[in-house]
Amino acid sequence: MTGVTVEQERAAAVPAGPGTTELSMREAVNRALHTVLGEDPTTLVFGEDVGRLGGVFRVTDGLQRAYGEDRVFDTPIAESGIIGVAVGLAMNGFRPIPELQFDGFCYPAVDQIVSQMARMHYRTRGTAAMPITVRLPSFGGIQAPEHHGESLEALFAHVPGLKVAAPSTPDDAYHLLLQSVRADDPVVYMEPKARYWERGPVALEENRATPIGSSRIARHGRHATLIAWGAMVQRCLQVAELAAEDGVELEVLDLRWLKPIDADGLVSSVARTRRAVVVHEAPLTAGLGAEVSALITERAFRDLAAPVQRVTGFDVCYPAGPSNRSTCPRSTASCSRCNGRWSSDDHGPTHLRTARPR
Amino acid sequence: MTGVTVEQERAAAVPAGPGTTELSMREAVNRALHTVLGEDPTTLVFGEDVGRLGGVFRVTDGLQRAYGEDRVFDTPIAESGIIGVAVGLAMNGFRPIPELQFDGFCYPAVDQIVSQMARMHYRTRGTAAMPITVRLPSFGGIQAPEHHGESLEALFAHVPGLKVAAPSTPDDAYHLLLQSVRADDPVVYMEPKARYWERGPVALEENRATPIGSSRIARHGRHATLIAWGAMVQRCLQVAELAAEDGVELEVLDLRWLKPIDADGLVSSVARTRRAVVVHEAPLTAGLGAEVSALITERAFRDLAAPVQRVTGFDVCYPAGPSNRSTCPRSTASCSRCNGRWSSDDHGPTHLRTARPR
Amino acid sequence: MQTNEGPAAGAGLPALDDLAPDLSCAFYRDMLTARLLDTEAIALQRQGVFPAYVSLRGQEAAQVGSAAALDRERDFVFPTYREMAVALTLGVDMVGYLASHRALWHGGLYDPMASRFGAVNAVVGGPVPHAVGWAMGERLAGRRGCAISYFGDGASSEGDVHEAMNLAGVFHVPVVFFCQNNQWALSVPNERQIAGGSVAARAAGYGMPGTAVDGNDAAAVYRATREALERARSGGGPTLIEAVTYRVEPHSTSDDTTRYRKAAEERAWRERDPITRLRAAMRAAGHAGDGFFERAEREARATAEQVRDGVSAAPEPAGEDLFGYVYREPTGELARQRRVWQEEVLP
Amino acid sequence: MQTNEGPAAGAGLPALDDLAPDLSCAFYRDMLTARLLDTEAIALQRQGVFPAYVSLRGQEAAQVGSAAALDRERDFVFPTYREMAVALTLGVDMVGYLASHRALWHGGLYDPMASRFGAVNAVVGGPVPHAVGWAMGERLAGRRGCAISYFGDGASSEGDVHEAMNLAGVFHVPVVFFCQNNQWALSVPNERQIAGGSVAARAAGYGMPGTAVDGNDAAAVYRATREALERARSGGGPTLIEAVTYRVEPHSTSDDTTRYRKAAEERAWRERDPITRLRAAMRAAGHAGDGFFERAEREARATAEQVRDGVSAAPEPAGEDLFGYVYREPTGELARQRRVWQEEVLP
Ligand SMILES: Cc1ncc(C[n+]2csc(CCOP(=O)(O)OP(=O)(O)O)c2C)c(N)n1
Ligand SMILES: Cc1ncc(C[n+]2csc(CCOP(=O)(O)OP(=O)(O)O)c2C)c(N)n1
Ligand SMILES: [Mg+2]
Ligand SMILES: [Mg+2]
Repeated sequence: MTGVTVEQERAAAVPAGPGTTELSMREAVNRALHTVLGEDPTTLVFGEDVGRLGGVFRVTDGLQRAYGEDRVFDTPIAESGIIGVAVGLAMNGFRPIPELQFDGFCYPAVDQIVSQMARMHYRTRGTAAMPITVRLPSFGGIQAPEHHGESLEALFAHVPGLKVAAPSTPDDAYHLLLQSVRADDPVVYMEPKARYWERGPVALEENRATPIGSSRIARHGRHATLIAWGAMVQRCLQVAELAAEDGVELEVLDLRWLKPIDADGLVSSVARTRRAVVVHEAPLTAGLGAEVSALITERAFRDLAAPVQRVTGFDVCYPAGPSNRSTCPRSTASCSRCNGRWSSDDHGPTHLRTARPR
Repeated sequence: MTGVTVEQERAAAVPAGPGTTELSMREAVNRALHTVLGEDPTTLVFGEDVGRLGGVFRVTDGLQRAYGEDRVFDTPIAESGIIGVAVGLAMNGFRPIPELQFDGFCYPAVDQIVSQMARMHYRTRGTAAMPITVRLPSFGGIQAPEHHGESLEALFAHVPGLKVAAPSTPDDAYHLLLQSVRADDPVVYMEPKARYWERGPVALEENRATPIGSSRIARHGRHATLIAWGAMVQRCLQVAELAAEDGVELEVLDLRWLKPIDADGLVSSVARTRRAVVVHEAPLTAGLGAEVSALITERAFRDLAAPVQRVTGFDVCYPAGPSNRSTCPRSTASCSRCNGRWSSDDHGPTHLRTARPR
Repeated sequence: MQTNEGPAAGAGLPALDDLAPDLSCAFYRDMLTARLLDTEAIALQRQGVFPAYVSLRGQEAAQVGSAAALDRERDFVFPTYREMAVALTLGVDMVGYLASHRALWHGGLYDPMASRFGAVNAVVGGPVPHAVGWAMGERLAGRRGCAISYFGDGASSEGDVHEAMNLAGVFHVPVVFFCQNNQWALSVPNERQIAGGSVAARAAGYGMPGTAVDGNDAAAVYRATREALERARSGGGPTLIEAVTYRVEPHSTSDDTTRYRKAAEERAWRERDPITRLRAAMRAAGHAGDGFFERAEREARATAEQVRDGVSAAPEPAGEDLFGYVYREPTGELARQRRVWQEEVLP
Repeated sequence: MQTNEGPAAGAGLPALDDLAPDLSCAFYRDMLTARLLDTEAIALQRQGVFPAYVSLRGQEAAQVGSAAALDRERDFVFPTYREMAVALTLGVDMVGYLASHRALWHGGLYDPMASRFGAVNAVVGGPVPHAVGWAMGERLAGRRGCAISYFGDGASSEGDVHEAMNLAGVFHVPVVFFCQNNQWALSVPNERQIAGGSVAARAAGYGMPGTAVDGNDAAAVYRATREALERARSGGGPTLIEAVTYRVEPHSTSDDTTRYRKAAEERAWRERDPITRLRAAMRAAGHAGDGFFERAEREARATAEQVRDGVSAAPEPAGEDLFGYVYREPTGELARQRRVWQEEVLP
């Protein structure tokens, strides 16, 4: 590994300094929940084990004590019911922030998410707002049991009526969650579990003006654009660091809003770099990488010096621990087609390996 | 409209003649169910209203009478339970063919489909086979109430462990269903409701050798490839017919297997035509068209004279009747970018309009 | 298998003793109006104005009796697709309601929030947890409204209904679960739908009162609902009511009942018609006479015809609405798609 | 809110009167082996061999007592993730079972079909309808096996459990729903989980027998399960058993109970330990003496150590298995991806 530390890299995105506070991502989410619970009495936090326990990841720690059992409460184990209740609460003027405990346990709630939450505003011709933010600890990389490492962004991004966010830094975790809760549309807010413990500066006081649907250039470069979200952004930054040693300057675009997607941001980056690689943990086939690839190809075909590559999880069921360590997507070959050949030495806990020049 | 009739066009795919029988698609599906129930005593047909009523589309008509209430039966309204029961039956040596009544009502079963049916073979290291075929009347175009016009192929195609079929002709409906039921893996079998009543020749006796995952060239052409499945194949054939009057020869590729996708078939068609348009009813964003586009771009980039275009439903909730008639995807502009400009005059019941040269 | 132990629907005359004549007259007017409107709607389907229609015929007492017990200012109804008489009783704009059946807009063209009658919802079981959430909100806000969720015997098999009832019990919220057991879920009868034979019997398992009531007796339904609402309003938590009635018409205009049930069964139930029974009881109790019934008939007919003409003539919503209501805060991508639609599809 | 009306778990000594001493000895051996293996597993987690572990400590009687009633040749178990003592009693290869906790393979490395003990399943409520389907199949095939579904108090809130029970009732199939109510679902106690307070009370709503049993009394659990299985086997349909017990350990090794429950509660339940109680009852009934208990301890310890060493040393499955088990009939695309993996990831 190079000497690049996690902190240094994130610092590049949001400079530490006066006005920022060093927080882990789960602390940042917790602070954002404090902020919205404090500013808006119609906000409610509920889900499995979010109250007394403070959530299995302690993301909701202390909220029940601060805002009471009426506004922060545990529910029975009923994911469909949890979202159904959120829909009813929204119809009665509340701004619910339900948590589904893990990505893999949101499947029982898909009907309520797709057929009810996402469409109620439409069905009622705009009379019933659905300002619901579904918090969903997401993605892999924590060596957990089955169903605790799913990447569901493609499912949600396909659904009219939903918006989907997936932050990669504590600072974005904080500000994107504020935006999501304050928005009057339903948002599926996917928190990369593998990044919960990583720290970085957060501009708590700032009122971020970036609109919903904006991407972020996490690193500037000119030879190719790596496009990622969630935990994969950090991986891409590591890849870019290694590539830089080899004289290859990779741009890293943190998509962060998976619906709507920042098409302009993608196109303007690719117009400069002429090559793009989209990286995600979800299986390859019909993953969101396909959308990113198709979008770039449609809008920037003449700019592309090479086809957009996808570096993704394999089309397999998310594996158990040790096997997980040995399943990594096609980082090397795919990147190499754009950027010269690397080999890899890091079988890290997350899906995408760090690549190293050879 | 040109004088091309539905029958003539389909006849081009499977020639009528000795050894074929003229059937509607729903009759073809019914015949296939008769065949598998007759040949394999472990097959079972069940779901909501499939027994005594014979299904809301009469697709299962007569099966209960012929094979008894033990093998063809009605269930309570419990989609998750229906698939859960199918999983248990498969673990006890059966070959279940559950029906979910409509596309939009499969959402409550998504957890059982994704977390159980698709993974049980994997979870049990191959000891429990899941030879389940989930029949799902699918797609739009029948001016039905809400949730009766959903196109869910992108969701299913993303799931490791599933296979997904969507026939476009009675002949394929028959043979793909036989293949699906006889296969030892779970298949989501999407029947295009809008085509249920259309007739065509079916080679009932033939033992189709085409493997799971093969596509079909529905019409040969050399200026561009239109890629579609389900009811959109017919629309594309109509478009091709009109384009032909204009001297443009469009190839129409019926994907028919949406997982696995026939990448080789796509690449070899596009290698000839150098242009591709993928057409589907589902919303644009993160639809299966993105996968088809990305796949072609990755594997045939140097062959492409233009970016792969997507002609799809808009990113809106599937509309009610009359509005439905006026919502049509971007057929004109998209096709025109590859193939010269057409206008359209047919606000037909299905999502994609027929285009007409001007 | 157990059978339903509730009162056999349709036996004897409704008991009106404790009911003010005003109330029975109101029931009658709404039930008759719903009946005539239902008949008009079936005709509109035959004429091709509606692509399809689901009749509530035979269920007027269950719907009007329960809806009449609601507080229109405070309560909120979560319907399915067959609650036309509930909508009518609540004063919902009926042209807007029937617009859903003309396929002008899936949820209907009335204002569900102002009407306190949710949008038409086609997912069997799906809206039941919404009622629980709404009721939780009501309690949190310190208001005194109740939610009522209408669902069918078939819907009772869905997981969502169980989750909703358990949640309502755990949070002890003011919600009434109102099951119209019309004996059939499309082609499937109660025996193959409801293990144990009684939906009302499920209530005990959630620690809530459950009651089966003659769903063809408007007064009995009214009393049971009023009692449940009073309990809910005073902090007594949820109640499950099973109104035993019958779907005398096919499931929808596309359905064919000869495939799955006997004409004799339908006939027998048509004879226990809730409107006929209410009229007889009103006469017997001296609540009303010929004059009232004739006037009611005239007025109901006028309303039905007016609504029929209104819904037939209602303009189609603007095509732009397809794009306008997906989000409250529009996205650039959808604006782009709207432009494509305007340029390519609209002309 | 109602409270659980079943027998308070853990009071008095198990009654062994109608039990052959062989049987109580078998219970004891399995319970003790499970306990020692559980202790080894917790240690393995502390040592970093297991990434996490879920203890069944305190639930040995519920698991061994019910599993002992099963016919190993004919019945089939649908477990969740906490049924280690059921697996043991059924003779499942315990190294293969614990391999799941070492994260070698999610479902475990034993053969679930041959063991008649389904793969470890982490979806709360998800496997319950599988038991119903399996039991339907058994009846259709004219065989006489029964399915048993294990699930927790928390799982009882899931829609799938309701759908499964209703389906089982409607189809009248040979299945036993066995709820281990260990009072906690992670951090949530029964009062906030189970409306009405009793899972067993739900049975009546489905027209099936429901019984709450002292889950810390192996003999009582055995009797209740045997009775349910006999009824099911002779065509009497499903039964719901609620074994009232207690999860004395944290939910998993990553959990911290001090955040949500009192140490005194845990202590009180540790004192009602099912193994201690069984031993005392066996002594009192003269079923066994020091010699047996010492031998049982020795043997259990030997087994536990052997399994511990086995699972610690078990080889990782081949990486290729990631691709090999997705389908029974492989796809070209996955073969391609496997090649990519071999070339790029494996080295
Ligand atoms: C979740 C779901 N599954 C299936 C359907 C299809 N469907 C529409 S109505 C119906 C029967 C409903 O029966 P019931 O709940 O008794 O209501 P009723 O029609 O008798 O009023 C079915 C199966 C649906 N609308 N929603
Ligand atoms: C569908 C689903 N939702 C949530 C979870 C997360 N989860 C794992 S165990 C658990 C508590 C389960 O409690 P209970 O059913 O009582 O079983 P116990 O752990 O007490 O044995 C939860 C919420 C899950 N595994 N599955
Ligand atoms: Mg019904
Ligand atoms: Mg528990």
